[in-house]
Amino acid sequence: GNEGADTIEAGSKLKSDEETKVEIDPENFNIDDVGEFTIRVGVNSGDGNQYLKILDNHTGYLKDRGINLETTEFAAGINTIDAITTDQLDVGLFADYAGVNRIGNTLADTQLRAFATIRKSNAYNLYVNPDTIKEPKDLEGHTAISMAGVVFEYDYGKLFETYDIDKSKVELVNVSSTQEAIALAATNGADSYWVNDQIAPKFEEVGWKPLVNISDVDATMYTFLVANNSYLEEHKAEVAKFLKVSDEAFDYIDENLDEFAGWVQADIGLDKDLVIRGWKEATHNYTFPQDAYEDLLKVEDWCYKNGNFPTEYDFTDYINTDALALVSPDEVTWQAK
Amino acid sequence: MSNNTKIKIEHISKKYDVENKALLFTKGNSAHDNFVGHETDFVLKDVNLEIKEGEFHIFLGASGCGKTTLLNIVAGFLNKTEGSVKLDDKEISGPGSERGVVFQNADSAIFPWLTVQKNVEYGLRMRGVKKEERKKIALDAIELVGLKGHEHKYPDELSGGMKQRVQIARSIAANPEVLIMDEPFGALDAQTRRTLQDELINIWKKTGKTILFVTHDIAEAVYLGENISIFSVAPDASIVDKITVPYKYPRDVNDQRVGEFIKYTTEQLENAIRASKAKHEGLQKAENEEEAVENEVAEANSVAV
Amino acid sequence: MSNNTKIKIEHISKKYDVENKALLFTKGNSAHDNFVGHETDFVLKDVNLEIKEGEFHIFLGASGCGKTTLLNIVAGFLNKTEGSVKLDDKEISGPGSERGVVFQNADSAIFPWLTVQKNVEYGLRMRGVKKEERKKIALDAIELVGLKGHEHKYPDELSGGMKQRVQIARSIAANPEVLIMDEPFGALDAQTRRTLQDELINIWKKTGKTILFVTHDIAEAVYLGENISIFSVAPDASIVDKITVPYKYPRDVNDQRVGEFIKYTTEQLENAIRASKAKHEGLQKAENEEEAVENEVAEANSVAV
Amino acid sequence: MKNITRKIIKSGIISWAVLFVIWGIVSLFYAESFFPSPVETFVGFKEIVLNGKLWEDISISVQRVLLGWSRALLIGIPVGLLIGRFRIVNWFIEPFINFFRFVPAIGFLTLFLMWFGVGEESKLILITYASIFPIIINTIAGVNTINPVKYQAAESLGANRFQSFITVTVPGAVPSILTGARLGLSTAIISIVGAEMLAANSGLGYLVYTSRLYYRTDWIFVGIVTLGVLGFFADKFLRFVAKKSLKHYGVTG
Amino acid sequence: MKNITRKIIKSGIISWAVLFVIWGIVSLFYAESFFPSPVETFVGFKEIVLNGKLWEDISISVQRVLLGWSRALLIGIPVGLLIGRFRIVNWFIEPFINFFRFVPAIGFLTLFLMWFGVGEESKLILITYASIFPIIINTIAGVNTINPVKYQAAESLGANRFQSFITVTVPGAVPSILTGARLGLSTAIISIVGAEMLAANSGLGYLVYTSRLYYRTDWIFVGIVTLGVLGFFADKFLRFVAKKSLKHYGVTG
Ligand SMILES: Nc1ncnc2c1ncn2[C@@H]1O[C@H](COP(=O)(O)OP(=O)(O)OP(=O)(O)O)[C@@H](O)[C@H]1O
Ligand SMILES: Nc1ncnc2c1ncn2[C@@H]1O[C@H](COP(=O)(O)OP(=O)(O)OP(=O)(O)O)[C@@H](O)[C@H]1O
Ligand SMILES: O=C([O-])O
Ligand SMILES: [Mg+2]
Ligand SMILES: [Mg+2]
Repeated sequence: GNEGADTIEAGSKLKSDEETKVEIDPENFNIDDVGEFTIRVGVNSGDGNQYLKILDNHTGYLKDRGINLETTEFAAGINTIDAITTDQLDVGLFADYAGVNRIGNTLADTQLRAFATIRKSNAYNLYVNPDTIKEPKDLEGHTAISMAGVVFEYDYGKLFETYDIDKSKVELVNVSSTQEAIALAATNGADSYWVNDQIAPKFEEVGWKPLVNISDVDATMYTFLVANNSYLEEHKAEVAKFLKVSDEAFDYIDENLDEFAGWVQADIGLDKDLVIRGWKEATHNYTFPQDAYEDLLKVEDWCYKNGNFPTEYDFTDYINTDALALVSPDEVTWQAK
Repeated sequence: MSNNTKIKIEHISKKYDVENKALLFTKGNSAHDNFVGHETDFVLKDVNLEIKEGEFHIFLGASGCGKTTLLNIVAGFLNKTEGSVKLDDKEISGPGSERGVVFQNADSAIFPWLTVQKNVEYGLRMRGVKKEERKKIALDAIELVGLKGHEHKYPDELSGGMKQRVQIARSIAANPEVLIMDEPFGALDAQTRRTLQDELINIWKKTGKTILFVTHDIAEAVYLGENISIFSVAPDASIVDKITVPYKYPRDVNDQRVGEFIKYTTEQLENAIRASKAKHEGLQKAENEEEAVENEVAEANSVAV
Repeated sequence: MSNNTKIKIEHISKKYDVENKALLFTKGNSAHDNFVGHETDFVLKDVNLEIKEGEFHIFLGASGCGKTTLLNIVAGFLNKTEGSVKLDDKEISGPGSERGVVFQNADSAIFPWLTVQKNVEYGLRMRGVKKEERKKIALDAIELVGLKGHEHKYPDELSGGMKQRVQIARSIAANPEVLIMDEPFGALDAQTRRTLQDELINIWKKTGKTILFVTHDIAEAVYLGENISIFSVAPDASIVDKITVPYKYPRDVNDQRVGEFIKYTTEQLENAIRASKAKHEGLQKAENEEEAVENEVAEANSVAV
Repeated sequence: MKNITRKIIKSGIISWAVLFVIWGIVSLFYAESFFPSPVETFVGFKEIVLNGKLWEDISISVQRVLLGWSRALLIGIPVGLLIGRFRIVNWFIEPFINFFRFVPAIGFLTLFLMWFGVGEESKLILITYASIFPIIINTIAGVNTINPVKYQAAESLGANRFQSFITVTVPGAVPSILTGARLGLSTAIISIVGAEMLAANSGLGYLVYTSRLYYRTDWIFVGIVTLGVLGFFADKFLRFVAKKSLKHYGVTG
Repeated sequence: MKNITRKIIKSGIISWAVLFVIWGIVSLFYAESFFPSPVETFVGFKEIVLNGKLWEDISISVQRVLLGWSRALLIGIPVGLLIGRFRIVNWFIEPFINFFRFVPAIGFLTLFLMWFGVGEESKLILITYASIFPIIINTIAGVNTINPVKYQAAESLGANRFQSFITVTVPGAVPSILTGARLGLSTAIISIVGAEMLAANSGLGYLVYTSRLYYRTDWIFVGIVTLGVLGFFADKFLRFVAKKSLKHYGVTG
C-alpha cells in the first residue's frame, strides 16, 4: 500500500554528503536544496516529456534549475520500459493497459513502479468510415485498425463488450503508426480507429466521423510515469524536484503556448496547430488520485480475465508515490484497497 | 575452284576507334602490345583481294599484322573504315549465315549448355528448319567430323580437339557458302592438329566450300592452302604478296619439295615484313632491322622446335 | 654433374584418395579422362630413381602417366602412398625452399600484385633477407633471365614468355639446390620456347643446380637433358627406361645425329608404352594396340606439324 | 575413425553444440525476459507449436517470401538481362538501380501501405522490392561475363538479335542468375520482418516484431531461430537443385 | 553531335528527368501527406536544410554507417579470410554464417537495445551485424578463387603457413573483398533506418521512421532521396578509388 512518504529515506545528491543518509519529509523538503543532477527520460514521440526537452532546448528552463534532462525518443511509451529494466533510462512512461500487461507478464522479476499520473484522458474517439459503419455493431464484417500491444487493444475489448460485438467477426489490422492508420482511412483500407483529438482533423479530412468515446465504453485512459523502485528509493529528492519543475514548466508552456508550438514545429516537424490542439486536450500536472489507482485495478482485472497473463496480481504493489508526495502531498490521494 | 569471284575486297582500310575499344569483340592474343600507342594509325591500309568460289585461301602474316581484323570485317563483326567487301557482288554489312565462322577458341565459341547435336543443329534451328530434318543434317555433319557416338555429350565431356570438331560441324551443318577460320588449330597439340588439318581438307573436298583460313604457321599454310596471301606488318598493313601452292592434296610436309616451298614462303614473308618495316622507318634503318625481321618470321613459323 | 646422389626415389607408389580429390592441388591437363573410373588403382607403382647433384634430368612420358604426380611428390605437394623420397639422405615431407618449383602456367604461379622485382625477391623476403641484399640478388636473377629494365613492371604488363622468365628468376633468386620444372615451356609459342630452352641451359651451366624437368616433347627432352627417365603408362606407371644423351651442349636438333637420337628415344618410349599396355591387358591384345601406342607417342611428340 | 570425426566436424553439429552451450551459459546470468535460455526458448517454442500459432506463422511467412521472391525473379531476371545486353536499357535504368538499392524497404513502409493497402499486396511488394536488387545486379554481372565470341558465333549461324538474346544471353547468364536468386531469397527472408510490421496479424516477422510488445523475448528467439533454420535449408535446397539440374550451364553450387 | 547525345544518355540525366516527371504526375493524384510532389518535397527539404536539422541527421547517420561498416570490415575480412583458408575454421563457423544471414537485423532490434543500451553502441552493432554478411561471404569466395598453385609457389619459396596466408591469401582475395565491402556499405546504409527506428533522436533513419509519427510524408521522401544519393555517390567513390589503387590486384571496378 501507500508506504507513507515521511518514513522513507533517500540519498542526498549533494556529492559532499553522499555517504550520509538524510531523512526527508514534506515539511523540511525544499527543491532548492537538491543539487544539480542528470535524469534520463524515455519519451514518447510527441508526449509531454518530449515537449519538456524542446522547452529546455529553447529556454534552458530545466537546465537553469539544475536539471540536466536527457531524453531518448521511442515510437511508443511501452518501448521505454525495456530500457528502464536494463538501467539505460531512469524514467519512462506507459498507458494503463500497456503497464498492466507488462508487469503481469514479468511479475517475478519486475522492479517497475508507477510513480505519477501524467494524464487522464477521454480524448479518444472511435473514428469510423460513415459509409460502412453507422453503429458499433456494424463493425462485424469490417476492418478495425489497432496497434499491437498498446491500449487500443483494451479499448476495442471494452467496445466489443459494451456493444455486444462478436470479435471474431471483426478483422483487426495492426499498424505501427497513426500515419499508417490515416493512410488506410484515406484509401478505404479499413473502417475504424481510435483517434485522439489532436489528430482528429486528419481523419475528418478524409471523411471519417467519431462514433464512440472511450468514456462511453468505460475505458478512460490514464498514463503514468514509471521507474525502477531502486531508482525511486535512491533518488527520491531528484525525482521530486523533477516532478515539481516539470509541473512549473507545463504552466509556462500553457502561458506561452503559441510561441512554444512554433518551437515544436521547427524541431520535430509536427504541425503547430496540431501541437496546440493536442496540448489543450488534456491537463498537465502530476497527480496520483484514487480514480487512477482504481483504473489500474480495473484494467488488471480485465486483462487477467482476457488471458493476457497467467496470474492475477495486485497493482497496489507496483506503485510508489513517495517522491510525488514530497512536492505535491495534496495530489497523492489514492488509498490502497 | 571455279572461276567465279566469291569474295572481293577492294581498298579496305581499318582504323580502330580507341574509345570503343572495350565494345569491340575482337580479342587478339597478348602479343599485340607492339601496336599500343598508335591507336590512331590505320591497322590495314588499302587491302585488295579476290577469292574465287571453292578456293582454299590462307591469310599468312606476323602476329598483330591485322589478319584477324580483316577476317572480322569479312565476317561482318567489324566495320571497315574505308573500302568495300563484297560477297557475290553484294556489300557485306554484318554477320550472315552464308559466312560460317570457326573461332580459334572452341571453348568460348560453342554453347556449353547444349549437347553436341544441339550445338550442331543451332544454325538450322535459328533458320526454323524442322526437327527431323535438323537432326538428319546435324548427324551427317557430326559423322563428317568424326564425332559419331558423341551426339548426346555436353562440351564439358569433350577434349579440346573434339570441341573444335563440334565447332566445325556446327558451321558445316548451317551450310554456309564461305567458311572463315581464324587459327582454328592454334591451341591444339601437334597430333590433334595434324588430324584436324587432314579432316578439314577432306571436308573441303567433299563440300566444295570456299575457305578463308588464318594462320601464322607457315607450314600449316603450305600444307592446307591453294593460295596464300602474305601480309606486311601494321600499321598500314596490307596484302603484299600472293603465292599459289603448286602441289596436289594430300601434301606431305616431309617431302623435300614441300620443304623447299616452305622455305620459299618463309622468304617471301621475310621480304614482305622487311619491306614494310623499311617503309615505316626509312630505308637507311632497314639493315639494322635484319635480325628483328628474322625473329618475327621465326615467330610466325612454329615448325621448328 | 658430381657423383653425389642428390635425390633418391625408392619404391614410390601413389594412389589418389578420390574423396579428397577436390582438396588436392594438382591440376593436370584436360586429357586425363583416361584414368577416370580407376581411382582406386595405383597411378605410380614402385618407382625407383637416383638423381646426381648438378644433373639435368628429364621425365619423359605420355600424357597422364604420372610425371606431374611424381614431381609433386618430390616437391612435397603430394603425399606418397608408399616408398621414400630423400633429398641429401633426408626424407621429404613437404615443400621446402631447397627445392624451387617452376610451374607450367606462369599466370597462376607468379603474384600479379607484385612487380617483377618484388616477385623475384619473394623467397628472400620470406627468409628475412635484408632489403638491400634482397634487391641485389633479385636484380642479378632478373638480369640472368634477360628481364633487365622490366624490374618495376607488373605481370599484367608482360608477355607470356616474360612471365615464365619471372618465374625462373624467382626460383633462382631463392637459391634452391634443386629446380623442379613441370613442362615450363609447354604453353609458349615455338620461338619463345626455343629462346627459353637456351637460356635455361645457360642458367644451369652458370649455377650448377640440379634440374628435374618434365616434358612430353621428345625433342625437348633430347635437346635439354643429360639423362632421360622414360615412364610407362598409368595405372601402375613407373620409370622403365633411363637414357643418357651423349651429346655436348649446345645441341642442334637439326643435326642428323641428334635427329636419329630423337628417333631412338621415340622408339624407347613406344616400347615402354607398349610393354605396359601389354602388361595391363594381357599379351594377346598387344598387337591390336600397336596403333594406339603410336598415337600416344605421337601425342607425346610435338615436333612434327 | 579419423574420417568419422571429420564428418562430424564437417556436418556442423559441433559448432551448433558449442553455440547451444554458450547460449545456455550466457543465459544463466540474465533474466528470461532479457536473455532466455535454450530451455526457456524451447518452452516458448512448445507453447506456440502446440497452439498451432507457429505453424500458422511459418506457413503465412513462407508463402509471402516465396511469392514476393518469385515476383522479384519474374521482374528482376528479364530486367537484368535487358540491362546487361542492351546498352541503351542500361543507360536508362541502371541509375535507378544504383539509387534505390540504397533506399531501405522499411523507408517505404507507410507509402506501400497507402499505395497498396493492408492486404497481402503491400507486403509482397515490400519483399519484392527488397529482394529484386541482388537478382538484377547478379543477372547483369552474368550477362557481362558472356564471351562476345558466343554472340558472333550465333549471328554467323543466322541468329537475329532476338534469337541471340534468347539462345545466348539467357542461358549464358544462368549461373549468375542463380547466385542472384539465392541472395534474393536471403534478402526476401530478411525483409519478412519489415513486411510484417506492415498491418499484419501473423507471420514470423510479426512474431518477432510484436513479441517484444508482449514481453516475450523467448518468442523473439523462437522467431529468429525459425527464420535462420528456414533460410539455411531453403538455401541448401536451392543449391542442390541447381547443381543437379544446371550443371552444363556452369553452375557449380 | 551524336556523341553529345550519347554522353547525355549515359550520364543518366534523362532517366532522372523522366523519373521526376513521373513523380510529379503521380503526386497530382494524391494529397501531400500521402504522396508529396517533387516541389513539396523540395519545400520540406529546404525547411530542414535551413534549420540545420538535415545536416545534423546526415552527419550523425554517415558517422554511424561508417563506424558500423568499418567494424564489419574489421571483423568480417579476417573472419572471411580464415574461413576461406582453413578448413577447420570453415567447418566451425560457416554454419553460423549460413544461419544468421537469414536472421534480419531488425529481429534483433529490441534485443540489441536491451543488451547494448540505448546509446550508439546498439545502433553500431545493428549496422555491423547487417553489413558483415556480404563482407564475409565475398571474402570467402575471394579466397576460394585463389589458384592453389600460388600457395605451392609460396611454400617452395620458403613461406610458412602464416607467411603464405599474409602474402597470398590476403592480396589474392582483394578484388572480392572489395566487392564485399561495396555490398556491405549498401547494407549498412539500408540498415540505418532499422538502427534508428528505436531510441534515436536524430539521423536519416530517424527522419524516415519518425516523420510518419508527425505525419510528414515530405520528410520521409527527403530522407529516402538523401539515403539514395549518399549511397549512390559513396559506391561510385569506392569503385573509383579501388580501381585506381588496386589495379594490379585484379580490381576492374
Ligand atoms: N579492338 C581493338 N582496338 C584497337 N586496336 C586493336 C583492336 N584489335 C586489334 N587491334 C590492333 O590491331 C592490330 C591487328 O590486330 P589483329 O588481331 O588483327 O592481328 P592478327 O594478325 O590477327 O594477329 P595474331 O596473329 O596475333 O592473331 C594489332 O596491332 C592490335 O593491337
Ligand atoms: N588429384 C587427382 N585425383 C585423382 N587422380 C588424379 C589426380 N591428379 C592426377 N590424377 C590421375 O593420375 C594420373 C597421372 O596424372 P599426372 O598429372 O601425374 O600425369 P602427367 O604425366 O603429368 O600428365 P601430363 O603430361 O598430361 O601433365 C592421371 O591418370 C590422372 O587422371
Ligand atoms: O505504449 C503505450 O504506452 O501504450
Ligand atoms: Mg588474330
Ligand atoms: Mg603433368
